Amino acid sequence: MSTAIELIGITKRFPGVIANDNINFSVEEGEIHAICGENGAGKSTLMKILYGMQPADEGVMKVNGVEVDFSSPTDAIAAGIGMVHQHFMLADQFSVIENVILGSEPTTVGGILDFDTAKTHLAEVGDAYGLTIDPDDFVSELEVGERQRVEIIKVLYRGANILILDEPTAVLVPQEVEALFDNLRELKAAGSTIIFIDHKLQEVLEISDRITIIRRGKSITTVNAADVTAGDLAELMVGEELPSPETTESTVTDVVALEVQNITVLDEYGRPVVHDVSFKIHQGEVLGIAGIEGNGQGELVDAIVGMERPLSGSVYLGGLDVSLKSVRQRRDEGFGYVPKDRHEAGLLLVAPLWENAALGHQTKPPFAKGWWIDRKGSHQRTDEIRERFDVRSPNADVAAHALSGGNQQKLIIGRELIGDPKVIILAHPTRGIDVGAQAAVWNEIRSARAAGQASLLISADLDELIGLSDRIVVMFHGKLVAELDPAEITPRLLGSYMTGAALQGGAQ
Amino acid sequence: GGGSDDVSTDTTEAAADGEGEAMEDEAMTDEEMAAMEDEAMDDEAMDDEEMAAMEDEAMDDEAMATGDFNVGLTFDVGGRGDQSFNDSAAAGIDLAESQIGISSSEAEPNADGSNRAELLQLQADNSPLVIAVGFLFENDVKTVAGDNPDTNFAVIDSPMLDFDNGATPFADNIAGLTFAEHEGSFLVGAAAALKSETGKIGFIGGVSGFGLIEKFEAGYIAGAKAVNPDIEITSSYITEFPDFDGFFAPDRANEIASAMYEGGADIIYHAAGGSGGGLFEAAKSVSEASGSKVWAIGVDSDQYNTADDEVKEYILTSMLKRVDVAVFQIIHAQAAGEFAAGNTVYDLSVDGVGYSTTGGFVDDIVDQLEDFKAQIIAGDIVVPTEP
Amino acid sequence: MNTSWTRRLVLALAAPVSAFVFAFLLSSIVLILSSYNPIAAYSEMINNAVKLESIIDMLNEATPLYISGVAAAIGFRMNLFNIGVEGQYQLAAFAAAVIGAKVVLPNGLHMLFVMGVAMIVGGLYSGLAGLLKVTRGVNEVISTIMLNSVATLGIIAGLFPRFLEEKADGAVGLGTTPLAETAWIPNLNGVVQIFTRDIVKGRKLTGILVVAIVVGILYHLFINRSRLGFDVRATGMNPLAAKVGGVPSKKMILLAMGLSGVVAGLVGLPDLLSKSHSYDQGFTKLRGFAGIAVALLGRNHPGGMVGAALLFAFLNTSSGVLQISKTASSEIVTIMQGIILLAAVVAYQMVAQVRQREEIKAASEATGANA
Amino acid sequence: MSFTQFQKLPAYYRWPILAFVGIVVLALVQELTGQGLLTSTTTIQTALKWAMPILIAGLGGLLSERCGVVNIGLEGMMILGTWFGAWGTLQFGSPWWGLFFGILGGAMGGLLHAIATVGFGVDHIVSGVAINILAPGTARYLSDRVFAQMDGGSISQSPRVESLGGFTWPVLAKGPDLFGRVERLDWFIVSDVFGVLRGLLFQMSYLTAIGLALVPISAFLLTKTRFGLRLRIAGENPLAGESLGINIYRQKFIGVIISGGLAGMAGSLIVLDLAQLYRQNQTTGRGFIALAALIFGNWKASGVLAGAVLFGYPFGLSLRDLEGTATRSLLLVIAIALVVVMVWAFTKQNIADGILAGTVAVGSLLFFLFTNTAPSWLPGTMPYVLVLLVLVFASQRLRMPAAVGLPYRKGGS
Ligand SMILES: Nc1ncnc2c1ncn2[C@@H]1O[C@H](COP(=O)(O)OP(=O)(O)OP(=O)(O)O)[C@@H](O)[C@H]1O
Ligand SMILES: Nc1ncnc2c1ncn2[C@@H]1O[C@H](COP(=O)(O)OP(=O)(O)OP(=O)(O)O)[C@@H](O)[C@H]1O
Ligand SMILES: [Mg+2]
Ligand SMILES: [Mg+2]
Repeated sequence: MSTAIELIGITKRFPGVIANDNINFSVEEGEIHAICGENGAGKSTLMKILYGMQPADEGVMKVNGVEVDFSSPTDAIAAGIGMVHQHFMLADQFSVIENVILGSEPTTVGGILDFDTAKTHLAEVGDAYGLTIDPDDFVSELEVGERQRVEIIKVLYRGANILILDEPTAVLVPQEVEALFDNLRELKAAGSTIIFIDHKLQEVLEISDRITIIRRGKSITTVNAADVTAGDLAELMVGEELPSPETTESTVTDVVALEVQNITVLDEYGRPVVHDVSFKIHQGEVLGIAGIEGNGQGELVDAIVGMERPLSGSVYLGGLDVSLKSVRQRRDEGFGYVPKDRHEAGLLLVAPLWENAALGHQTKPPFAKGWWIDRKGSHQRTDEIRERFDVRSPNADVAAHALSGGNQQKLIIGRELIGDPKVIILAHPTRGIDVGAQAAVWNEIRSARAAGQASLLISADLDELIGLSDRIVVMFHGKLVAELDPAEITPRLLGSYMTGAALQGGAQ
Repeated sequence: GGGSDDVSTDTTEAAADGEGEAMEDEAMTDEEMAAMEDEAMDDEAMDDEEMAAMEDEAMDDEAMATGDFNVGLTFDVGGRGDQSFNDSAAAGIDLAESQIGISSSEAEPNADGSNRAELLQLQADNSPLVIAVGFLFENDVKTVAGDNPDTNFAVIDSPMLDFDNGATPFADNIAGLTFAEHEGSFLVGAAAALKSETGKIGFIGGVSGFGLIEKFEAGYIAGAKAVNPDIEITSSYITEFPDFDGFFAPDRANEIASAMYEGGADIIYHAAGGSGGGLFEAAKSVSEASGSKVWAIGVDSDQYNTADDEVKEYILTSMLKRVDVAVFQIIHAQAAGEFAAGNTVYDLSVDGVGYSTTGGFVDDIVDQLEDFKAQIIAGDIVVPTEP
Repeated sequence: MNTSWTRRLVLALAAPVSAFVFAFLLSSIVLILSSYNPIAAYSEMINNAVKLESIIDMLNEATPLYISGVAAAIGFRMNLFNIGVEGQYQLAAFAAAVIGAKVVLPNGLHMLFVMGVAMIVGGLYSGLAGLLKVTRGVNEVISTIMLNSVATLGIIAGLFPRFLEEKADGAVGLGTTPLAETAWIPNLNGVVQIFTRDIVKGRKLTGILVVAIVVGILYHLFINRSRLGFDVRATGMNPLAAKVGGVPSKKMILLAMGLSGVVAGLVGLPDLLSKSHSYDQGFTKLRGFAGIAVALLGRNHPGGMVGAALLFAFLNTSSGVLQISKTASSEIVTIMQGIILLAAVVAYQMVAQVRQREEIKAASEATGANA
Repeated sequence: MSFTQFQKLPAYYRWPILAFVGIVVLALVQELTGQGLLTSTTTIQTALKWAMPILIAGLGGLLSERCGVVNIGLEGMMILGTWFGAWGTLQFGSPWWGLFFGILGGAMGGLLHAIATVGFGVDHIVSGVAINILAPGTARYLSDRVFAQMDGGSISQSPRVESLGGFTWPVLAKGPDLFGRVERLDWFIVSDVFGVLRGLLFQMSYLTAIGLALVPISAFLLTKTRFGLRLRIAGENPLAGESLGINIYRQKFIGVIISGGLAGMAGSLIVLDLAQLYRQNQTTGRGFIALAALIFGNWKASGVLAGAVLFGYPFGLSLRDLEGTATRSLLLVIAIALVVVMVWAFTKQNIADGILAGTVAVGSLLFFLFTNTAPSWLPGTMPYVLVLLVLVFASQRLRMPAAVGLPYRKGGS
């Protein structure tokens, strides 16, 4: 076995950060090599350098023993390297085939696209690796798993034999992860080399041959997957033990904090995306909602917080019917809400922290005085949040975009929790943040629960869901299809409910 | 004659008639008027020889006043360079520079028209005489003149009289220079009717709704009907006040003219400033396409002289509006220390309006036109000012 | 602390100053190419600008530009591109002139009434674009462009003939019946004369300047200090996050468009209250578009737009003196405005990048220090 | 065929069908009101002529927005096109040179826009506004330097320039004149359709031919070529393009420069085809209208054509309509169209739309019934009202390129 990739002394500096600090890293031909590290450790940066998307400041790269100098992904592609990025790199309004051929388009005379050749080649690639997809579908119509498949096909279509996958499982359910891993094994069997980034250590151990740990921009070590446990990896990553989302004793009371009755929401074509959903959450209780994304959780949350008006159904907050109230009124009545995407829906990235802290509370003291914004009060409260929730930032006047993802998330959690809401809705509260920040967020959720708040938790991280929830309901095709006890369920089983494979009281 | 004075050695018809509205002070000899008439209004079209000839003539004339003061010529937005009305005013200044010896400064407001008053004031700071080209200056001149009693102001196309107060001048230092466009238009209307073979003629106005262009239309219609009561006249305006684009839209004029020609009109008169070029183009292309010649009639200056060679042969005549004469005369009056407030009407009787004969296309009907002219001057024909 | 304060000042000034220098150099080249003497031209501009009378002209010119800038900025703060200030203010002024001439009211009250009508009409017309956006999803850029033409070519052109002042025979010139003197705004010459000499040559500092100052202060308080302004800004920065934070986005669109139009309604008032006192042939146009430039150059900042309006006014008033003194042609002024605007926005962008980099650096240092 | 089926048809079927329906309605109204301008050859020619600058500038906007850059500077680039179009013709003696330089002049405006927005990351609208301020000043300055020195030119206009001219399609519109024959048969609708078609082919100016050809060409370019695919990714998801080795900056630069070139072409068309001279302020806001046509056309070439015709038709008609009766009868056309919209909305259970359409239809009908000729302000206003109306009923269906107007930096966010 020879060395497919060898990175020697790679250094990459960003303003104020050394993303990669003299990293050495090598991958053997035909292996699946995982890279682990907390958020911002520099994994993606290293891969982007390898893929020619960013130039390294220092260091040498060798591919198959030959020194290379990539100035754009085109060079990397030519060297047989392909990359599937952390975030999907697909154009929604393009068809699958257009997305796939982009950048290496077969053409006839005069640059006219040769779709026939492209489709033939696509079919060959698909057959070879068991990846099938309709080339004429628009990406906007595809499910998450299918999009992932398009991303991989994109790479294979270019004949890459070295594949980089940056957190490919973040958005997949266990069954989809299984399917992906099957594909990866097949690729490996066919001789491909795979570099694989993942935060979920169990998955890493399952699929990879070797694992490289990166911490704060430095490569710490490379280990054989067979030789280590998840705990070992976590320790290597952060220098401390793996935090777990486990909740201790129950704090559930019998006072209903949130009651949702018969909510039905229609999509733009008039089909129900949320279908007659009802549940209650008690004070001191965490209700987890499991479900593959796109099964109506988002719309359900929107209806509960008042972002969209449902077709029918009611929402009671502490016994008060808030069904006809606005988002603001509902917040004032005691809703807190952590949206699933902090950049998209959580923050004013260009605004200072204190304004971000005020968002959602701008009608009340200490953020407001009458009709006016209370700048002093806002600053004080923001400093309080920074202190209590460990939001690492120089002051309250720095813009939110300057913070790392984890700190941004802590700011949002702090903003929502500090007002002691009666009910807090948490959508993917730890998505894409590192282990340390994750533990901090979990702690806050637990202490809110202990203080008697009711929480609605939506998460794709099934460990988190099982660990934090007092009760789990499964949402499938807009309906609640099962109610489960987290004490008795495994992520695997939960996954089969989510895909509709299992039924309550079920066969499996 | 009521208007003879020590400056001019001769009296014009207007002075002889002693019409109340007519020019009060005569500053120009007949010869000069005649000489200028033959000239292009645009200095570019006036070749050096002619220029020299005119200068010589002026030198011979001991009565010509001289002065070395500055005249502030103020155009309106986008006015300068229209090869028509505005350039005619510039031609008057040029003539005054060479003959009277004045200097001049030109200015044009910003695109939003916000600084008309400020410009007038700046001009007044440097010049004892400020000429504003266009009635849009009316209100601003009233104000600025009040603040500058030592500077004289003249506004072209506005009488600058207080009609609520017995049509007296607004102030001693404000003069209006207006034109009997309807009378000149009458003559070209008559020419059109005389020349038309189809019995259909057209009129294109630049901007309707502020009264001025309607004067052209009214005279044109009256002139045509005087020749042929059954003549069909189609009128169209490019835009409506307060949208002044109609004066700057040769493309639209071209289209409207084509529609008129295709509807059977064979002669079209325009009073649309810078849009007129479109009419000439239409005349050319329709003539070429249909094989039978159609005509255009120009306005303000003798457009045969300023138009491109390609389209000259389609310009039957032009209605002359002697802004150059008016400008020259007011400067002359100023030089002679005879600036008089109030309105001066440049009408047919003083050749302040008229028609051009360049190209020779109307030579055969000049007698009839001159006959109409005489009747108008005599008051036998009263030309309406509203269509 | 002190050094960071000076640093911030330098950063704040870097963009406008470098843009100005750049524009200055480029304009000089243009002037030289057209065989004018740039030094003569600039000194003519400066000499003119330091005269009291010219300063009055400049302030009179800057006043409506500033108001127009604020009108545009209110929309910009919410990422609403209100190109319709042009049509809104013309329509508002027309309506105010017509209605204002028909009422009899005591001194002062009459003036406020005219202002009120203008603000309401401007607000309603702009609000229409907001309503179309909220209820029908019509892009406000397009709807306001369309509404501009509808207002000027349709509504005003259609109604104008009906409201013309009756004039004696022979009088030319068109306008609505002038407003009674009770509606005129007093000029500020008296105030200026307290500080300097008498103002001569009939210059009158428009009282609308006070309105503009009030508009500027209210704009600052509204946008930067009020809860509602926070909602507007939040929606502008991230509509979804604002909505999650309880800001009703549709209402905000209506509010911002409406307020933008209300302020736009004031743009035409100098003509009505202190110049011709009617909507007439010489009514000043294009200030809506100029306001967009002022807002962009002034970065929607209440103080920045003061500078931008003054700069544009300075250039506008210079065009006259350049022409009359024959030191340069007037186009140089428009060219300079364009270059300054373009250079300024490029410079702002570059400074913003520097600033952002520094902020990130500071943030990651904080992280490191605490970790 | 149901409406959804109809919507699924490719553009080259959909638009002709719609156009046919439109002609039928026009023909009907023509019969009803008893005047012949609505579908006459000359009206169609005029409409087409007036649609052309909007169409070509709109296609310019299309190329720019498809690569992610909002181009509100189209107006300024058109102005540069008018100036350079005239100058090129005068300087080199041929209107084809004028066209060349007009395109080049507009492209320089595009380059400036690209440098500011793509190179420096300046907000697209800001840069566009600046260009719109800069261009007229530059054109006037250049006129003073150049045209004012020429015979017949001045600071605000150029001497006359030669037209590009045109040609008549043989056989169909000339010689045997097949279409003309059918038109003269005066068969209801059939003759109208052929009148319209002949209008298209008779004395078609070269620029009109080029402009019309540009529609399928740009559609083809965008959807069927490598160049188009790469251009579009810059407007949809530039990071995705970058990750596949596509130089997004290059795509954007090319797109915006071509956009400027097309705007310049549109400007020189005004000079070379419509006016035959350069005149200050000649574009009269057509760049903005082109932008409206682009949005109206849902960022598709065929849609831009539809939008341009929507503007060009009533405008051209009003110029041809010396009595003002034809423009008035357009009110009836609008009423009929709105009734169709109303019926459609009600069948879709869209009560609000239905009531709105019905109300406006009744208003339009009343207006029609209580006037004899169009009031003079109507023709000038009609195109704008029409576009507003269409957007009121169609805006929800529009979809702009996903990344248009967003700043792009290499290496991502
Ligand atoms: N394009 C960029 N320009 C400047 N700074 C950047 C850029 N991308 C990331 N950063 C910086 O990176 C840090 C964010 O780090 P990190 O990668 O840990 O976040 P993250 O957890 O990946 O966040 P997210 O989940 O939102 O992507 C911040 O300091 C941020 O300012
Ligand atoms: N474009 C950029 N500009 C400035 N800083 C950046 C940029 N991209 C990354 N960084 C910095 O580099 C560091 C490494 O980022 P990188 O995205 O490689 O982390 P990562 O290990 O992939 O994190 P994650 O697990 O969140 O994906 C970040 O902390 C961030 O501060
Ligand atoms: Mg990251
Ligand atoms: Mg990463």
